[in-house]
Amino acid sequence: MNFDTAWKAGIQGRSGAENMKAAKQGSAKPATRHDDSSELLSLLRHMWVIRAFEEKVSALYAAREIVGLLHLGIGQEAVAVGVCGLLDTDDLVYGGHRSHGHAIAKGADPNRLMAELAGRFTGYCRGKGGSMHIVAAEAGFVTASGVVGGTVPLALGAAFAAREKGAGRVAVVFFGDGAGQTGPFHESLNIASLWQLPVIFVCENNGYAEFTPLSAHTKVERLAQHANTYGIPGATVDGNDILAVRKAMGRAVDNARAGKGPTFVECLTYRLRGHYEGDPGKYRELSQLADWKKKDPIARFTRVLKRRRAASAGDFEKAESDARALVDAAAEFALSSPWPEPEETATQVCA
Amino acid sequence: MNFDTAWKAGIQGRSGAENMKAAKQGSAKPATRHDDSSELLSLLRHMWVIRAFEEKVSALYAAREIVGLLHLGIGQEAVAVGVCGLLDTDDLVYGGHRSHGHAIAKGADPNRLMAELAGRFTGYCRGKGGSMHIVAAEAGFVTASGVVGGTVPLALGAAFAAREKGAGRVAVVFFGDGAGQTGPFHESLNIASLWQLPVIFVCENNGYAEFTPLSAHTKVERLAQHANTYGIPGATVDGNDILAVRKAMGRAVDNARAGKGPTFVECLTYRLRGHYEGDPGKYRELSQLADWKKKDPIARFTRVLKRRRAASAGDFEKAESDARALVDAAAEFALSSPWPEPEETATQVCA
Amino acid sequence: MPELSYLEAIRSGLLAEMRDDPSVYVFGEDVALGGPFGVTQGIAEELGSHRVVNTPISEGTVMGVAIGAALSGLRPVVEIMFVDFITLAMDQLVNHAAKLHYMSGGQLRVPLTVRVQCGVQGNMGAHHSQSLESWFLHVPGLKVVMPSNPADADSLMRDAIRDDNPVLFVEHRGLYFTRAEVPEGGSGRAMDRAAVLRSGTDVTVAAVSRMVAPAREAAEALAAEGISVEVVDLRSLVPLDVETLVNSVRKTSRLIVVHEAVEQGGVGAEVAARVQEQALYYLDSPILRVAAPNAPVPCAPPLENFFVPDKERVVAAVHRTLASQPA
Amino acid sequence: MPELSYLEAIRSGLLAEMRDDPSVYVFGEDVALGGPFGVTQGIAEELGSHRVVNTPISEGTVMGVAIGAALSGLRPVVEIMFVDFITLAMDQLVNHAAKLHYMSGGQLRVPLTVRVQCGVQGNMGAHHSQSLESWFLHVPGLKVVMPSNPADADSLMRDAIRDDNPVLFVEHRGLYFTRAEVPEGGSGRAMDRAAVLRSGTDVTVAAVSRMVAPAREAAEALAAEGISVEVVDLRSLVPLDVETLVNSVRKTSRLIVVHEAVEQGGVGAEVAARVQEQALYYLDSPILRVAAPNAPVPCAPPLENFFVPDKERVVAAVHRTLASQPA
Ligand SMILES: Cc1ncc(C[n+]2csc(CCOP(=O)(O)OP(=O)(O)O)c2C)c(N)n1
Ligand SMILES: Cc1ncc(C[n+]2csc(CCOP(=O)(O)OP(=O)(O)O)c2C)c(N)n1
Ligand SMILES: [Mg+2]
Ligand SMILES: [Mg+2]
Repeated sequence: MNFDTAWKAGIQGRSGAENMKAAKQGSAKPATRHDDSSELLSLLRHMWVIRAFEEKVSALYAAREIVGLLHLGIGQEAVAVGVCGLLDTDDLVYGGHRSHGHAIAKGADPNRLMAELAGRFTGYCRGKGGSMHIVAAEAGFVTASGVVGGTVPLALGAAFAAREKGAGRVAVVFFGDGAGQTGPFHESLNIASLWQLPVIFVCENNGYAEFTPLSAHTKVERLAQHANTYGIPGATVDGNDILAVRKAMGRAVDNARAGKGPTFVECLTYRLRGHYEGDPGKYRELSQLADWKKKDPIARFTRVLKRRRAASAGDFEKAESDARALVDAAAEFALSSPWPEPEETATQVCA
Repeated sequence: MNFDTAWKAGIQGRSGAENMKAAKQGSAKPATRHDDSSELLSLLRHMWVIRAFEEKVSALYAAREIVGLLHLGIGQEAVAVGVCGLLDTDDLVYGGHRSHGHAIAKGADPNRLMAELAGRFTGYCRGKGGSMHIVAAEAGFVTASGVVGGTVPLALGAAFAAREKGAGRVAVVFFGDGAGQTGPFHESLNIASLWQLPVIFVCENNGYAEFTPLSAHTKVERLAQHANTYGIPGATVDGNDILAVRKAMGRAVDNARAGKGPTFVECLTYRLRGHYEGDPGKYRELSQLADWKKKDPIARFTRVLKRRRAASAGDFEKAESDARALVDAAAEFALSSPWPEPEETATQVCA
Repeated sequence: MPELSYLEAIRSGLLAEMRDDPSVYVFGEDVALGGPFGVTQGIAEELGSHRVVNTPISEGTVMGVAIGAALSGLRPVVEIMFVDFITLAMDQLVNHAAKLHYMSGGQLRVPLTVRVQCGVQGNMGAHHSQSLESWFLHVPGLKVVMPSNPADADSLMRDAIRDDNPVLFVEHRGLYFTRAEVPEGGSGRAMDRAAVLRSGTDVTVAAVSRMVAPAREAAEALAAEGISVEVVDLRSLVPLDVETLVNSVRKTSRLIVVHEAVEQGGVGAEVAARVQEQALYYLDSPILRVAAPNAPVPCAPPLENFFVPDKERVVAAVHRTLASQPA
Repeated sequence: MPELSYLEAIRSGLLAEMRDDPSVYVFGEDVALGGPFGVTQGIAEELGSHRVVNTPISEGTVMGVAIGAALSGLRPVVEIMFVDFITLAMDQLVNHAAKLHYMSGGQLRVPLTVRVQCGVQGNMGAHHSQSLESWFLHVPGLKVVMPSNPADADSLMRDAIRDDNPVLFVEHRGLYFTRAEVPEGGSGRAMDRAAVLRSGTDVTVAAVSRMVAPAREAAEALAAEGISVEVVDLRSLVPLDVETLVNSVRKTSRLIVVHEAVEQGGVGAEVAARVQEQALYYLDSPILRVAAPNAPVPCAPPLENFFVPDKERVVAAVHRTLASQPA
């Protein structure tokens, strides 16, 4: 898959889903393979889009242009892009309350996503969903959920259907370390292993569930250990290293497509902002935050690319500035879009 | 603890709880210790009471003197007696849908238990509970439940309260292999390990949940593996060997009382009757049943005692005949007891 | 027209849809072997074991799996063995199945059928005997049907599976072995509409599920006294066919609602609220509810018998409503 | 008399009981740090961190732990951060907490308080905005209270903790920062009784929780038109104080019930059913419900605003009921 096509198309105003579709025409399988320079640069660009998108969201929230309960994934972009970069549009992704990045990485149209967050009729869900409940069906981002752990079973269902249809599709679910203590998560590991479903569990272990560190939620240090109990291959990787994520994910996708069942990919990462926008974050040491800022996945990957001479200084700058332009356009699209009519409140309750 | 006192007292018509209380006056701690002959014989006697009780229940059910949904533990008596024989009255035990034996082993009065199954006002729950919902508070058998896995979290709460009160009490919960796939079970393992609660998980792995073998419910062969993931000491023992159960349980009780947290005791066993009374049991091979009959925990322990010359032939016979007499008396008590008045239906809804 | 038991009729409706549509799958505990009551017996043998999927005891996740499969184009039928255990699947059913069509602004659909078995039968006690259907009236996005007889069981099952929304299909254990004729190929769409089973002029008795039988028996008995009772089988709780009820009440001026669920917060409350709203001035006496007392379900036979409303209680309520007049 | 916010008043009631009784423990996600809204802030510091127990995200099991602790003599207060997530704890709450006293024939008691936060506030969408209290009317063995103001929040919290039954204490997020005077030491027992907040002669408006405010505003506005509205704050949903409502309706002959939960299957249905049963002949017009439309809670501001009933809708309902007459 070549992100660049998508990227450029995106700039030219095509919807994310169209982009991804276009991009995936020439999608080479298997997912595990050597990445060339342009592909690497495109990963960086996608991380930048997510970063710029969420920084814009944060600014709009501060300006009260966007309201609601917002959970940003700033600092976790390497997971979203590392994972989704290896998927096709019709692979199905499920997210959670912190999923703007997952949806964008899967090819959701930033315009419609921003409009959704801004509560506009042009949003993916006509403003009915909101930040924690993103659905971008055209891009294969099936749904997020405000219920921690809520989408894990759903992804199993998608994997079940995919397997029955025999199309080689995979299902992926993103969830946090906090979700790792929920019953449905454990029931899901069991069923996924029992039925050998083509599902990939992507745990974004950012060390905190709301204000409480993982160590106060469980004695199990690596959530991948649970997968191992079920015989599900599980790896714990540095989630701020996009190439490490991509490597683990590549194996997972290949296995799933080959009918070899589920994989668990635990990505150690950190959210650089509060649990939600407005969270004063008093439960974390500033020094911890500073340490993790040094591991910022974008800066870090930029250094890698520089070292590999995979792109020029201009490319790096352009990656960021293009992303900001794209996102500015998205914000403009969103804020100039119409609100839903109040009467929409009671429509679409039943199909 | 000396079961014999309890046993004799029981024959003399004291309630099970009184028996247990009397018996436990001289309770020697720690629970891990060498058993003398009379203690061993008393274990056998208790297994016989449970066996005789359930065979009587089965006969009364066939005669339609007892109605309801009945799950018998015939063949699993070594677990009930092996576990509860090491507990004091104020240690708290929780059971499930197949818990007649657990309650008796914990010291419940067979009369009031039988009356409960027969729906009489003299039953522990005045006929409101029934077979799957035994409560014998006086004996420290807190509650069973018709919800598979439902009591596991409750036992944690008992353990939490015990720890806060600092009385060195332990909580024990019996559950089946089928319960091992429920979310609350997994959430409970996590919390028990996180808070280091004095709770003992006793899994009666009888290989089936209703009509489905364990292998069709999970890929995890030994449920104790889940405990290990949480750092909870877990042992899998031959659940038809009462001494093996007692040994593992002794360590568990000592640990819990010493503030060393939870233990998981998985007992491999088999139910010699259908899932419920009336289950034709077509899903099991007759040969499998025959094999397990050879491992009948009562016959087996009798052979051990014979080998050790721990009792005379007369003792063995008397163990059975006394049990049958006790249970006949319980049946007579139950069936001659009054029914609850219909108006009782809407009483005791609130305390 | 073959005579089928209610249980066989459920299977007949299910099997008809499964034969027609390869995207219909069954999920549940022990379903491959037919489940504890035998509803799904023989389906795996006929249509392949991949279509009838045994699950671990993980109600919440299994519900989620079925929803996820529905989002991917299957039409799953998930069985919750006793409605008492739907308590373990409420998040998935309420927060996900019912809402995703709406929350996605119409992007998603959840064509899911949830089979639950409910009610008092056989002294099973408080964890295997509840009737909880009224909770789901309060969950926008769900439909709820509750057949009282084999023909409706067959038709409503077909309708439920074909519906593009999540439908809760509530079976009563106490009806499983009641038999009646069931038209081959189904008796036509039964969903969304109540059925007037007996027409009458003095009192309307609206009943649900197993309570339809005592309502009819009461009507029979009262006819002998010269009291003419109109009997309505609600059948569909969501949507609730208020129109049929209001039309009936305009004629009879009196209404009694009969259900086995406990009275407080039961379906009867919503029926009473809606009917008095639309037909207050036609009412000659208060709408009465004949329902279980506000208690958990007891186990012992005399208590269980007392718990469940019967013909006598319906008859008494009819007498009461006829005697009622302004103070 | 100090002025407290609703949130502070909840804490004040809780803290008073915790100081008095060392068997009161708090369980919940992030509660040691006060939870996301700060209700339990400072309690661990004052009374020891063992009394305020942070839990993993395991609502069902945490509910069970609290029940088990209650069975062992503690008086736990468990917090479910959003009522939307009580869907994950329904088995423990419904099948165990509510029933064990009954099922044990009185051997067991469950002195448990469940704090849940509900309602629409802040565009949080369908998974963080529901009002689900009416489900629990249908669960015998549970009590349900729903304070609308700081003084009641304080008193009802004390009452709930002292009660020997499981009590669902329903907080509205939209009220957390409303302030009013709260008598020191509590304002006396508030449980089990509705409160008549304003007396009137033309129409009774019974409201719950945050809807009490628009009911009062409507009464104010209508007074200017010469319409005299009696405002009743239901406050306790189980037991429901039907007597106060019936007495009011005997006077006013008209009733409107206002709640934020969706209309169908809501508390208004039970209120309507009970009041018409006991006071039909006093009613001059149908009992009306002012409630949310039957839809999940939408996120966007114009939709969310439309979803929640307001003063205007209450006023319109009053006009409607006054205009209503036989066809
Ligand atoms: C079932 C449920 N319980 C509680 C919450 C409140 N809540 C929202 S986010 C969160 C923490 C989640 O932690 P984690 O899974 O690690 O995800 P992160 O926020 O770190 O991305 C909690 C407890 C919820 N949304 N759902
Ligand atoms: C939550 C729940 N789901 C389903 C059932 C129906 N059911 C009763 S017993 C049982 C099997 C339990 O198996 P296991 O835990 O191994 O106990 P065993 O019957 O073997 O003693 C099932 C599925 C139930 N009672 N509770
Ligand atoms: Mg986290
Ligand atoms: Mg078993």
